[in-house]
Amino acid sequence: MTLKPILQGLSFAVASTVLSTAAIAEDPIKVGVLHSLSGTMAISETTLKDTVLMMVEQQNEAGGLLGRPLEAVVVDPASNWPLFAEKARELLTQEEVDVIFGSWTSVSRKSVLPVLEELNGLMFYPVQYEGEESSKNVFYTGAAPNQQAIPAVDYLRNELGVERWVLAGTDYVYPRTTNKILEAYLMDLGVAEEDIMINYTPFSHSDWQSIVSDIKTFGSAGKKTAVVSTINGDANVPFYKELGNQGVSSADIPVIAFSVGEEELSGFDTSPLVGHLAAWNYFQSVDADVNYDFIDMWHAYIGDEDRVTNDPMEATYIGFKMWVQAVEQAGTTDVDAVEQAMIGQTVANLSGGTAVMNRNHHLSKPVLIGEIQDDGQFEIVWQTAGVVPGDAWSDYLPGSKMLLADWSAPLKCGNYNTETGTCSGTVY
Amino acid sequence: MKQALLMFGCWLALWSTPTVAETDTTSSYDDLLMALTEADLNATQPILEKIEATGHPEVLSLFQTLLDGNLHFRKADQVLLSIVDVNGTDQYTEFQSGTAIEPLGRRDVSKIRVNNNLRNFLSSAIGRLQLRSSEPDLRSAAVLSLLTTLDAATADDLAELRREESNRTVLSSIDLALAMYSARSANTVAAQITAIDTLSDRLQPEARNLLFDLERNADNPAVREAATAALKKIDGKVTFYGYVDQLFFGLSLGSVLLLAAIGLAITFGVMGVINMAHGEMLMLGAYTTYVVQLLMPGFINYSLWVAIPAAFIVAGLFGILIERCVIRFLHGRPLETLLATFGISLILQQLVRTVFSPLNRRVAAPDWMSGSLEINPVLSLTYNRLTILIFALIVFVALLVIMKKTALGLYVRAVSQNRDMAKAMGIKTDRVDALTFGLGSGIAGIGGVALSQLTNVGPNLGQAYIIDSFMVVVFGGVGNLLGTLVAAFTLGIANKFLEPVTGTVLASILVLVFIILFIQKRPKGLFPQRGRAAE
Amino acid sequence: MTALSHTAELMRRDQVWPFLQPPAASINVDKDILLYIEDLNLSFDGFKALNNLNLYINDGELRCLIGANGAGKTTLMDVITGKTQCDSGSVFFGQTINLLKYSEADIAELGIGRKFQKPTVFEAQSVFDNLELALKSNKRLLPTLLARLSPSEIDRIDTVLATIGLTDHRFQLAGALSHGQKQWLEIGMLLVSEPRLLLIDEPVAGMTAEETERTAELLTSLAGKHTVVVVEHDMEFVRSIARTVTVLHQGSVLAEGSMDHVQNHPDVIEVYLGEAP
Amino acid sequence: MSLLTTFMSRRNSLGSPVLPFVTILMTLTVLAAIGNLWIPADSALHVSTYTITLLGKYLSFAMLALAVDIVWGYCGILSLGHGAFFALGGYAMGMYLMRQIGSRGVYGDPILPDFMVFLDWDVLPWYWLGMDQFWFAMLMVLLVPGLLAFVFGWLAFHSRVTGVYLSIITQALTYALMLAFFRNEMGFGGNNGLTDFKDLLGFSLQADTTRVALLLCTAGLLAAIFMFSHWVLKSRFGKVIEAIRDGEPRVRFLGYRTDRYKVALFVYSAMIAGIAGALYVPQVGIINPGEFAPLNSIEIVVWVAVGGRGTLYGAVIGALLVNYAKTRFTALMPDGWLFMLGALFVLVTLFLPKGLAGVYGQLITSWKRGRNRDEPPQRNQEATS
Repeated sequence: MTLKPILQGLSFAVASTVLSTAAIAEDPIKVGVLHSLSGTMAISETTLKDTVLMMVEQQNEAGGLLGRPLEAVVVDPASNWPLFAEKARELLTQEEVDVIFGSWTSVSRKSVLPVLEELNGLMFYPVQYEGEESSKNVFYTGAAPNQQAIPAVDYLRNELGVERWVLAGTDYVYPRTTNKILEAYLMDLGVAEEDIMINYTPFSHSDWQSIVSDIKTFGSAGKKTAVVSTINGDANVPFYKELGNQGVSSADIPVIAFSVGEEELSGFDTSPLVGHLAAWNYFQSVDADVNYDFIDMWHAYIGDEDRVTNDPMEATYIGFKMWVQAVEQAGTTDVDAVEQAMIGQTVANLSGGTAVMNRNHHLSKPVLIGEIQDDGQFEIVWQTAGVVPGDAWSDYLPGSKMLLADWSAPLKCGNYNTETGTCSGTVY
Repeated sequence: MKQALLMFGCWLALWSTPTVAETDTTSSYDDLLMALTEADLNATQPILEKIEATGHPEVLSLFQTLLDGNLHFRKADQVLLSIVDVNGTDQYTEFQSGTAIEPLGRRDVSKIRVNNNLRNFLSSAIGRLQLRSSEPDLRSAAVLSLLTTLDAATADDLAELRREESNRTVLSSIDLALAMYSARSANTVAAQITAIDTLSDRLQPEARNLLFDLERNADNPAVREAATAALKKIDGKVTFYGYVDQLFFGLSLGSVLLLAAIGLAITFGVMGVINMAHGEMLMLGAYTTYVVQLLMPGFINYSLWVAIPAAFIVAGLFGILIERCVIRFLHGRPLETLLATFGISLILQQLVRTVFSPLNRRVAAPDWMSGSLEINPVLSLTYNRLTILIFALIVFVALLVIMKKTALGLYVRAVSQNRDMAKAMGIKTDRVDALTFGLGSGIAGIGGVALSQLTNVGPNLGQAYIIDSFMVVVFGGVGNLLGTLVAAFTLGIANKFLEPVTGTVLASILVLVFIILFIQKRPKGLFPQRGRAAE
Repeated sequence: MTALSHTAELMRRDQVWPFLQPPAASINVDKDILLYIEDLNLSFDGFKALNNLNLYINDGELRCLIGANGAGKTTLMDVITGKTQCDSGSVFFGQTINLLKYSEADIAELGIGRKFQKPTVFEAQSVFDNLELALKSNKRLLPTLLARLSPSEIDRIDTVLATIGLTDHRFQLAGALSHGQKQWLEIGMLLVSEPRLLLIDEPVAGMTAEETERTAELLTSLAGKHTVVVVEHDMEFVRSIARTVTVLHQGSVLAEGSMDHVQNHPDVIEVYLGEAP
Repeated sequence: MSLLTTFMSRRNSLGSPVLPFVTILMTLTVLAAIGNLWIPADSALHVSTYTITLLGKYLSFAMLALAVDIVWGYCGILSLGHGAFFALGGYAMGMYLMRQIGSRGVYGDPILPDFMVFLDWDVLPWYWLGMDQFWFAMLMVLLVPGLLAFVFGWLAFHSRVTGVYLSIITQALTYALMLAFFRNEMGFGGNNGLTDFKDLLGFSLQADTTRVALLLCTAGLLAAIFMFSHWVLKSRFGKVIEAIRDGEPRVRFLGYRTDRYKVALFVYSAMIAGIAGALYVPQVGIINPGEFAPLNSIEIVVWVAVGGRGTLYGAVIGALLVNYAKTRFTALMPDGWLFMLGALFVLVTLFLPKGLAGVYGQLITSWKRGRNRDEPPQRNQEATS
């Protein structure tokens, strides 16, 4: 008696799924969108949801895929990590989507991963991350540490003559890994230990007075100092505001960030920050016709000329285009066939070059260094000559030096130990 | 850099003898400008050096435009344009002719890019150009930019300038530069030691670094000793000012906590409503600031003065609405107000997400709040923190006056202490409730205006502060405004003094544990309310 | 229950919970005085609620405390029952037990029961449950969790229910009782707990004349077996039950003796001038 | 059971909710289990694995709601920090599951979990020792939340911290723990928490049979805890607890050491929350410091309020309903579901102060009154501070 509402609800749920699958005649290809629309991550992820919807719309206008229309299925995992796994399962088993575009944080990806592997789903992950992972079921279209951090440090050393380093980050796995890689890399280059300062802060840290003041003190030792920032999300605005207010100019102590893009900058007045840096694989200010086309398409779709584009959007764009090509090449949406077809797929990226999907499920991308301008955009001041292939396993970490990811036959392994010749982790 | 100094010398020479053939420089100046549009980033600096050397009267304005990132050129004919953003629209001007032109598409113009190196060069070049500027601040900054790179010739020049200089700040800067020069390269040990002595009164990091260097590398042991002594003196001061700095940081954090919590001290403390939507009132205040700035784009400097009353009204009205529609039905059921207001907070967050998008909004800082008050080279108080500290105190005093001196305050206290009695005395308790809640929410809105200057203006703004706010009010003692003040500053200062020792996260944890233990010792907070009303 | 079985009960507990052992409590009334209150002082923010108060209650007597509002009657009860800490002075239960060292629950277990001015029964529970809670029993965690009502306990509750006239309302929620019935219930809760000393604050407020009469009978019958201290404003009621009356004024004893004695006491007349009766 | 029924027949005129509750709960879960394992996937009666995991999650949450209801509904202790006990239980289970991965982790280290290899740790921290033993881990599921609740409760109740002060410091407790667990130095995986579990007692967590077994286990434990809690709360102990809620000082004057009763109940409740957490983790596959977030704990309270506090089945129904609504709304209207959820909370507090169980109770009462005019109406009781 008391459980009646739940029973009713369950039968309703079952009935509605049955109905919805029966009602559609032409059998569309379903694209799952797994981005938080509420909670703390909504600020970043909502844009990516819109990007996927835009790409789906564009593909449908171009005649769909394999003669079938695309249909986007949007769910809201509400920035709740266990909910990501649950929603992924819902997308794969209830909605029966053929591919998922989703996740932003590493923890949400880690949460989804077992579900993807169990149900053999396919997901495109569009955000720069710490590496140390390669799953058969995930394609990583964002940057690995070697596509952001290492070139950025090289730039600071070679172009700006930086000798003293502050590695400041939010206390979670991406900054920890990046900073460990950078520390090892800098030590290899002969930087003394006292010339490296590492600092971690909690998520959404808002009071940066002491830390900025420490950075100022650290930077007044006579050697050129730079801050390598892996500070995440919300915490950046108060951090940069404090930098501006305490008069830390880019001329004295440049800050190079790996998580600050156009969208983060659109949230505040950047005039005190002009000259601080960011390293990405794409900037909105890239001077290329394909980029201008993309921006125009975005503005037309979203109906707001002031909305910016950013790197994870480009990663989503590349991922979507590649998936479409792979499906066309495979002639089916079957995950195993698409997965094999994905490897070696090339798509024109938005910075005028070509993105290539490598055998480790990571992309080859160019690395761009940009300086913040007072209009919230980046001025590209340096870029790699060609593209850099993404490393799933870092060469600078003792635990992963000998690991290799290769999903093409015959190896088909995400973490192959070249020393012992074994494939650990999930085996297929 | 050396080259630049050479130029500087040349330029000084040019300045004193302004009789170079005009035609020559003009033509090469035009060529150089053309070259500027073709050069890539690494080739730009030599061109700029040559441009500086021409001494053309437009150099200062050219450099300034370039530094501001406003210098572009038309792709078609390589004519330099300055594109300036005036109130949200770009105004295109041909740089040399100064004639305004029609706006062009972004594919038709290209920007002359500058990077940090160029920016450094440009600002020091501008500094040099302004060494004899009429502004003392500019002169002083120009001297300070030369501190570590003085050579014999420039030192002589500076000594020359010193004779004509009357401004004390500039004089002090020149003295510092000269002292650093002699400490490094004076001929006699005695002169070096005298210079080191002078430096021991200075707190500039450059001076300190020089002393470090001398302490380690000077040939003469007497110089090394003098450097050690000077360093000791400086370090003592630096440590002292470090504490002053931390105290200020603590006060500043305290003022933020106070602004966040003070509205809650009314709605929760006085009315007993566990107002989980308090954070969203802060958020509404911050968004009001954003909207006000949208509505008056040209007057950012005054926008806050409009935003403060506007935020008070907006948040206050929302508060009254919430009170009328929900909370008045929940009198005497404080824990249920928690649930209802939690629901309201979810609704308000999603409302803001729907209306303003989930992205953070850009709230500009007025000029008078940016920068810092430099007390000495190691101690500077940022203006926005200072303003917010003072603002928090003003709001606090104003609220205290309202509660203690006005009829509304009297009614509020009466109703909170004994509702039935107050009703019997003819006080319209319904109205008082609505107004009180409106007042608390309005004050929170004002707090939101201040927070918009420090942090993200987004849908999550409120959640970031709600827990801290409750901690402050409970620690201070529910129903006691003074307690809230003391609690806010205590927690702020404690946090900031713990931070360097334990790190940020542990400091927050320790403060929380401290609050938990403190409540065991004094279950009603710092300043418990006495009497039966508190039960 | 006899002192022997009481001690046996204590002994049994000792074996189970040696570390939770309550202080060995045997009440020494060799001098026939149950409660010694000496030099008691207490002030709230400068207001002297109790001022060098001295009071002795004999074992088995029925004592009435009267006095104007703020005379310190309720405060005195608060101090005796451990609700309020006094500033100085001593309160002894019998000759050996210093009550000031005990908590409310300990004091209740020592055998001091209290009825509050405002009836405080547990409104969400039935009349029967209210009485069950008050029952004299082992009040530690485990025994309470495993407690089953023994037939003798049920009889005891039934007897009290009959005494307080609530037999028909036994399964009714206490919150649904009338004010007078709540007063009775609270008295009933005192009775089932079989205290040595009963502190009763304004028992007849809100009762009808008939109920008042019954209360008077009840209290009188209790005296002897129990020691009873009653605070009351209703002078008629006091007159009907009192043997000894103590008048409190501004935190100290103004007069003490029989009703007639205190009524004719010059100090009392001065203080109560113009007041009834 | 017979003990319970005799108890009920004598005391509770409304009839015991225990039997119908347990019967419905167990029937439903067994039916779901059969539907998942033995009915072919193309049949209309087939229950998908998605539904099974969802049900498992709901039931863990229901258990958590039960824990909160026991302290809040029955004793008036509004804990805004029960998420902490839930998460601690979850972490204990997560640590066991982590150790079970063995050398199947991405780095193939037989002892250290992946995240420790990742952070260059050489040895297992002492508090991970023994967690590879199931019995030990289960002991920790009970002991860690229980011990924390004991220390915290002993301090707080002994100093007579009550009402909102107590609520706020419980919130501080879970907030502090959240910050602590976010720290990577703590050795609990930082923000990423513990994930990538493989198997439990040798059964693969990805197998449908394991999932169904976990669901049945959750339902069974929920039923057992429900019955035991019912028995506890109907005993004299329970009456003392309810009396404390309605007038703690009075209970003290009856000779009960109320602080000990509250501590005992708080510890009991925390242990239930710990069990709920331990059941939750293998079913959702991840435990992360986000579970400590104060907002989560507030949400639990909301479930209880929606269902109706002070009745055990009310808490369970509230948790099931609100979570089901969340699941449906987040899929049906991803952009607007918070409006619905927020409105639900406001409306329930305004119009159903005793929650859904209150409505049910009122219906029963009025029905009974129709039959028996003598029965007085059930008063709305205020159970707040």
